[in-house]
Amino acid sequence: MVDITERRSALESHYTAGTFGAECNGHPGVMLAVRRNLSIVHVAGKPDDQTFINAIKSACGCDIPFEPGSVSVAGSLSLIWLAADRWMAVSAEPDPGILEATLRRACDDTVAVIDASHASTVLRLSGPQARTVLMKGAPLDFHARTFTPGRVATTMISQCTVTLVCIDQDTFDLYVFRSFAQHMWEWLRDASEEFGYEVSDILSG
Amino acid sequence: MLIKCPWCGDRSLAEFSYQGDATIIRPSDPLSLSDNQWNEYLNLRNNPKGWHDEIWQHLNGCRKHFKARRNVVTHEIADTKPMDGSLQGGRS
Amino acid sequence: MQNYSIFSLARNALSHHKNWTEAWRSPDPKPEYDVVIIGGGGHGLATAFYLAKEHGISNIAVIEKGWLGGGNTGRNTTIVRSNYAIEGNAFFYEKSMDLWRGMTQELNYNVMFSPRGVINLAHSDAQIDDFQRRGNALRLNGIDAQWLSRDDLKKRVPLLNMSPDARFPITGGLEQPRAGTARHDAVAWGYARAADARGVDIIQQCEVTGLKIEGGRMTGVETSRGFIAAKKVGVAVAGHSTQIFDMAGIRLPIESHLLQAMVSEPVKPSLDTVITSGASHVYISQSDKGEMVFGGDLDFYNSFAQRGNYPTIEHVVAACCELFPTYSRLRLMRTWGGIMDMSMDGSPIIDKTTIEGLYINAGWCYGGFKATPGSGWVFAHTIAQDRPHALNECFSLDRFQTGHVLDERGAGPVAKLH
Amino acid sequence: MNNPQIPQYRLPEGGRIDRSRPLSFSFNGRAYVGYQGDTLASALLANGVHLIARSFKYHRPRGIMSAGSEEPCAMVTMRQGSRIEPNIRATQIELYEGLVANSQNCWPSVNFDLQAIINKVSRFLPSGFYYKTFKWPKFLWMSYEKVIRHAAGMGKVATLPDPDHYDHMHAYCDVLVVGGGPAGLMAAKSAAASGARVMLADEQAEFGGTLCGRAEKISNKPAMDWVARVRDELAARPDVTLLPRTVVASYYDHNMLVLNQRTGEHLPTAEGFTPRQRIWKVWAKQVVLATGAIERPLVFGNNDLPGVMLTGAVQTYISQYGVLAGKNAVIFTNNDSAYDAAAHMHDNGIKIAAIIDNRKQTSPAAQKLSDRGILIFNNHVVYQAVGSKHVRGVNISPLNENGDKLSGGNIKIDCDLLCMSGGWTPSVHLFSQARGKLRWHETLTTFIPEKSFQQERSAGSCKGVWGLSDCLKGGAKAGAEAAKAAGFTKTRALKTPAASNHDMGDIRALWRVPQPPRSQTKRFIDFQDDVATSDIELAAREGYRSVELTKRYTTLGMGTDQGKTSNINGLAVLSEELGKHIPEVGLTTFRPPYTAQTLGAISGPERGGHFAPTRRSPVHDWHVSTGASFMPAGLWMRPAYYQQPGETMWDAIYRETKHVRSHVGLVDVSSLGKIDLQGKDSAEFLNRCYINGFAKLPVGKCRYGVMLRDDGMVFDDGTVSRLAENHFMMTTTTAKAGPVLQYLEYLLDVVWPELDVHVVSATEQWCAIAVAGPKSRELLSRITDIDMSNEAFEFMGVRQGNICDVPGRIYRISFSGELAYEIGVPSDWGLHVWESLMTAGKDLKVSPYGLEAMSILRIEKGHIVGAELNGRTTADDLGFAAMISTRKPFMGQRSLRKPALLEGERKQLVGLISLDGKTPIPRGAQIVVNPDGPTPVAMLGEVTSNCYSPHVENHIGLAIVKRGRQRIDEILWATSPLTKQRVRVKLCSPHFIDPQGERLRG
Ligand SMILES: Cc1cc2nc3c(=O)[nH]c(=O)nc-3n(C[C@H](O)[C@H](O)[C@H](O)COP(=O)(O)OP(=O)(O)OC[C@H]3O[C@@H](n4cnc5c(N)ncnc54)[C@H](O)[C@@H]3O)c2cc1C
Ligand SMILES: NC(=O)c1ccc[n+]([C@@H]2O[C@H](COP(=O)([O-])OP(=O)(O)OC[C@H]3O[C@@H](n4cnc5c(N)ncnc54)[C@H](O)[C@@H]3O)[C@@H](O)[C@H]2O)c1
Ligand SMILES: Cc1cc2nc3c(=O)[nH]c(=O)nc-3n(C[C@H](O)[C@H](O)[C@H](O)COP(=O)(O)O)c2cc1C
Ligand SMILES: [Zn+2]
Repeated sequence: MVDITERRSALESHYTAGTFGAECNGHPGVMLAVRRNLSIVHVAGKPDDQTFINAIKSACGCDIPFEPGSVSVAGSLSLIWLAADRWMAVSAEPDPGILEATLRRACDDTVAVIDASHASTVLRLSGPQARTVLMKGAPLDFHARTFTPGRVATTMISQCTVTLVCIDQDTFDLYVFRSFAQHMWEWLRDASEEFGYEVSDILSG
Repeated sequence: MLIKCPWCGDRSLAEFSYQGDATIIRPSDPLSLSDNQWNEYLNLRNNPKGWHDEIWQHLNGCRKHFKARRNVVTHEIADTKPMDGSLQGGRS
Repeated sequence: MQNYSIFSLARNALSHHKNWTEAWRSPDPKPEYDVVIIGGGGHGLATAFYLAKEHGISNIAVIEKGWLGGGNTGRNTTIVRSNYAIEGNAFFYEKSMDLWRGMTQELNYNVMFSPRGVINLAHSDAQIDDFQRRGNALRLNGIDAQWLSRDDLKKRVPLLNMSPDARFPITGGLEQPRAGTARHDAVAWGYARAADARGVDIIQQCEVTGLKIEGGRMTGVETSRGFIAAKKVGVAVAGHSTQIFDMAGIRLPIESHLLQAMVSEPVKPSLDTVITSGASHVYISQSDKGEMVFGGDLDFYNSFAQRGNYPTIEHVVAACCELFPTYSRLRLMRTWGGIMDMSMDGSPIIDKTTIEGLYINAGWCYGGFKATPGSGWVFAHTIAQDRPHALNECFSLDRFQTGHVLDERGAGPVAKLH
Repeated sequence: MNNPQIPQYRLPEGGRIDRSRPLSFSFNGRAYVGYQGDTLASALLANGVHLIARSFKYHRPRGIMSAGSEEPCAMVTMRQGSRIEPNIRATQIELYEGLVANSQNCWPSVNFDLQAIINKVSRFLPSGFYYKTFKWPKFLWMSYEKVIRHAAGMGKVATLPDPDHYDHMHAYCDVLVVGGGPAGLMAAKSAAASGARVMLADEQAEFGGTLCGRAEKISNKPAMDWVARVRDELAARPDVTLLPRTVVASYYDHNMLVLNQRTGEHLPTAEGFTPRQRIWKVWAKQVVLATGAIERPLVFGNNDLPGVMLTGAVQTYISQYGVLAGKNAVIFTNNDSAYDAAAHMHDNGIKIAAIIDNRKQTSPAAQKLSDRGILIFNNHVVYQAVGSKHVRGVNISPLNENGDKLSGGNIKIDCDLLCMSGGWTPSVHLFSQARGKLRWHETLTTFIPEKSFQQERSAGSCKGVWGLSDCLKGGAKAGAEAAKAAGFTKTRALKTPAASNHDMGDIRALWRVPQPPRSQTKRFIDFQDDVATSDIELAAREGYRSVELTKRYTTLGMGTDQGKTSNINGLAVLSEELGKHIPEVGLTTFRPPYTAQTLGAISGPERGGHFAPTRRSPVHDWHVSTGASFMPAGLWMRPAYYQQPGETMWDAIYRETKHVRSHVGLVDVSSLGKIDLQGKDSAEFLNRCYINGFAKLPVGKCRYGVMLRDDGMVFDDGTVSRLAENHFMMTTTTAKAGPVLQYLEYLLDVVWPELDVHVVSATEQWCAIAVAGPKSRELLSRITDIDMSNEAFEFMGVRQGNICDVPGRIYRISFSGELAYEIGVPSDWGLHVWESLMTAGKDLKVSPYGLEAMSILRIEKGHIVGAELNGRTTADDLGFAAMISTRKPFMGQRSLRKPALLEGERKQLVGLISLDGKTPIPRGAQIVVNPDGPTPVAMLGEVTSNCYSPHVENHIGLAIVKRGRQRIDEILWATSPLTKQRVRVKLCSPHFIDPQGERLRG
């Protein structure tokens, strides 16, 4: 398919850009946005299988991040640790079929390659109070020395499973299952209210 | 409680699902068992008051199952290991 | 036994209550008894009482490692009901209900059995079906049950959240009108006093540390206060059944889990019935003293700690505020836990064992307080006659092997799910 | 009390209040003025108001006894309307402008309370009186109980929903310090100096602990200067979190503590978006407990009168609030701490009428006071306070040689304030919650921490250390040790500043002040629950001898204060009664929370719509916009039906049902669980999971499967499609999507780790739309490049291709019994595909249908759902015997041989049809032979599903009935006594439509 039918985010009809919550004099404590049109592919394979390791390297251009909670990056592609035998490749490529096919081609069939581009809604949370907002929700240590850029953790916020990726000191991506997206969005807005927050225009990629 | 997932590290109890006694091994050939033996596997439990080897799943995390050796009186956790690892630690 | 009545109270008031006698003695153990009951909770004490009253056996000792009623009897949410759908359960709990109705008078001790109704809230269409199915089974079995519509509920429980916008809107409720609550401690004390009056020795601060079995028969128990001989030993130790039966080499289909309960600060009457919710598994009632009493689900891992963890409390409290939004400003005063003997089908075990003279009363899960009188009654029968009563035949130990389980929740052999 | 002639009790200067900010407030309808920095209690005392409350049981007048969270007496109802809040301690409420508080548990007023009559008959109401009475006549108990219940309780609960909001926070730290007094501040300073991440919490608005209410000096300057300096230093450190107004409520396993911060409660209403309270869940590597100590009351006659106060509290009212609790005080003590207090009071203008000390020797600490000309009575006791609603004086008497009787020679001394000090009890609540072991300390006459169980240590007065200098040193050491234990190795205790170091001298225990012969004046131990010495004596006499039994029989320590001021006194009296040593009798269990916690705060943001997450399908917004009615299915919200103008709900449902059978309908089935399986052992794995075989399933085909639990009962059902040799897609019921995935993961991780299979939930990736009805093929062939012909795409086939310009899958499966397909497209395109289908099928009259219609369609077809899959039915019960493979092992197989599963009496799935053709089959009905037979009526089975079938044009149902398959054509009753409905039903096959499956294959 050359022309990709436009993908609709789970938040499409709930998303209004603007500034909300407590008065913040133009300095919102938190910025919220949705990242759209990402390609997300889960890869499950044996961590001790050299063919698998090589295949992923060739397909993604980076090493598999074996250390729990770590992320490898190659250009616009991130390879995110999910479990001892599972990773998530994320790229800004708008046609998820391409990433899936690339990985599928590279790997033999002991490796599972599963397109999950539509399974998650990706929210971006940033700003000086972003960590505080996360602290409200997740039972994790978000200290700036502990949860550093390039770390990932899957945990729970407001009874939903979320995968959190630390992008930089004040910026985080939240991967939420699509059906929970609206709930999580409302939760994030409520939690950000006291700091004043800005909903930015939808991010793509 | 704070439980150490062998991969993700110390995490809140709220992220885990308890999956029972780790010493219960599902028989490989159930059809060869007597009613009594099958009942032993299916229903009977050691249920010790003290150190207990058990299986937990990091359900709201990496979703992996692992073994933990936990004292069910004090809730001390001596050791956690991936499923294939054997456990150590704890006074018995 | 000194009679308790308004007159004796008035008489004693005049002597400044200096002349009340002991409710029970604190005897030293005799070397030998006809029957030893292990466990001075409601079940053990009731068993001793009915053994003496119904079966003419009075040379009995109840052996309790701590204090009377200090186990689950002293830490439960006191709900008494018999709205069980499965046959064996239904008739047993109904017998228990009968005994509850006369307990205060039978024991000459006010156990404050208060049949103010127990309502199970339904939150979906499927639950209406399910509850009505149960209600119909109850009615056909001769057990009281009635259906409450949303309008009925609004009137009956004014503070209940009947909003159609609630996360799980309430769609109706199944009530057992003659169910209710009782004062838990009084049940232990009432049975203890009445049993004592019939000659039963209640021995507190005495732990059973071993069972003496010779040639497949019971001959007595080792305790922290020495050996006590007995040919018949009944075990009613709730959360500690495994430990006692380990002494006899018998493995049980039981796991011990922790259940927490909690109370709010006392307030003036605000809830005149017992509310349980099918969607969130919480139950709420108000005690005579005014506290709101809440309970919920297990902590979901094996535990002998009598002490719970926080996530469960959060869940129970959130569910309570969801059902009763005005309770949000009430305050939680105390939380505690009890060790539950969770059986693999969620139903109790009352039976003889493979060892002659050793009897088991265990596996009460969430629900043994309501069973206290019935359990004592059938257990006394089982011990005295050396065979189960018709009412407890279904609670046999071998049902797990044969598959005749009484799995009210349909959860299968996963103890934590019952 | 509010005699305008009594001058104000506010000192002209001093205190930590802000005199430039007067605040008006109302108590019992009267207006008063206090200052910013006051508590409700201090502001009332400043206005000379002492009568605050009526007691729980006897309705005795009660005043203010303490200045903190231990207060047992001064309980009020705060605020009004939806913010009304009962049982609040006046000592814990920070004053704000417009505060409204009222007395509770009294009528018509606190001053004149009719129920005070109970006090007059209190001798008939000893502990446990209700166990002995109200037994006859039996039927009256519920009426008696009603009276009891109305008398009990305290304040009233709100009748409107709480408008405030609450918040949660999670935090990790190296060292959590509980208590911001001298010991806690020093500990925090010390730990922070080592670089550790420190949190310091104190329940008071201001750090300083006891120092806020004393005239102490540190480094020769006012101690509060030091406090301010340390606080500022700590605040400047990035890794220190200061939490004033934060009580540490609970201490759980693995050093997880729960804190509650009053973020907005001290304000008229929480401002803007600030929550009223915020719960902190903290995981601390190490904890320092510096929770201080609580002064003990003395147990003499009428010790509950307003105006009888703890000595330290009177000091606090002076120094912290600039308030005199009285002008003419008698001090009654058994230790030296009261002498410092006496000097402090005296310095501030309180006349000290006398100091009564039960100790025989004059303590050196007394010297300063006698130098001031203050009368000191040694070996004397106050045996009774005198007064009706406020103390007017005291009766004192010398003690006999043994100290257990009065020896005559009474003196009456007038006073308007009676200060008592019975020694101090370390606050070991959290230490005990953390399972620390206590030890009885003879000379301190109290329990102190002996051995920690968790990673914590105590410092300061909560450890039985009384001198300020020692508290500072202890804090410094504890802070350093904690940091070290948390891994900060280059740590040492900081030097501590100079300070006084007064201790308590030798305490002479005095647990019950002897009374004159025949006196029946009550000596209270637990002021909140009205437990007096006579109650404990009675409990002991009647055999309730374990301290736990005494507690429950008398309710000692069971009030909202959880016995903070009463536990030790009660225990000691019991020990004396039993002739035992205190530690032999032991303490009752300390349980969370330390102080009562607002339920709303504990539930936090998980309220209303957020009580549980709501899951929505990709087509959700479309359903909303077309006016669908929704019903919850687990966490999902699913359309139930789409009502059109002029239609009733049932009209809509039957229209949708018929439409599917005659035209084509769409139903959103995105919530069904989908699990993606890959790996070379996938087929083998499925074989082991399902009763039927999957090894030979060809690529491009799907198959219905039934899964058992290992006990032989049906766990779930669904379809499995083979997309490639080693790639399968499994579907589950909505309810079991989570459990089945977890079960498969368990099997792969734990039981068969050797299998090479990966399972991933695909539920969220795929929007699933069932297209059902005779026109479904035609509709689909318009929007896909897949060859839809019956030959190319047979029943139970699966194809991948283009659907409405997006890549997707079509499964030819049917739940309705019609020719039907299920489309799967990636979720972000789900709405696009749904809308495209609606457009493309306009001329085919395509229409959406909801769960209700779907349910009717599946009942007509005899498909099972949750009600039939109740965990007690076997595959055979449900008619799947033929599917059970005999050629391979599978989960649950062994259990099929259990005797109970082989019995002929098992309940089996059948269909039901209403015999008269018009009477509905009641939901949840039971199947019986004779509904009017004698009770208990034997039940043969139960109705699991029921509906009106537009296809059969009759009421039909599914049921599980004993030996049901042998009873086909029998006529029985379906009865619902609950709803007074019954109907004669004929048992039939559960397949009401197209039993041969011609429609779905056509
Ligand atoms: C939080 C909670 C809420 C509950 N809510 C309800 C409810 O609402 N309704 C309901 O019906 N049920 C409820 N239950 C269940 C109910 O409390 C119990 O099933 C019931 O009280 C059990 O009574 P028992 O006499 O068998 O056991 P217990 O009261 O526990 O008595 C057993 C006794 O055995 C003693 N013992 C143990 N080992 C030894 C030994 N080696 N030697 C000597 N003595 C020993 C123990 O000290 C204990 O006193 C609840 C339970 C809990 C924990
Ligand atoms: N002279 C005497 O006999 C005597 C007796 C007792 C105390 N004191 C004096 O009292 C002081 C004791 O110092 P310290 O630092 O040990 O105690 P402290 O009483 O000064 O401080 C304890 C602090 O802990 C807080 N706290 C208690 N429990 C809490 C909880 N659960 N959550 C949050 N905060 C909580 C209290 O609000 C208080 O501010 C010293 O100055 C000492 O001299 C003297
Ligand atoms: C129905 C019921 C009501 C209770 N009410 C109170 C109460 O009003 N005050 C209180 O302090 N504890 C109350 N408790 C709890 C007991 O104090 C105690 O926590 C419980 O019996 C468990 O014992 P433990 O905490 O000593 O282990 C109540 C317990 C039950 C079962
Ligand atoms: Zn993990």
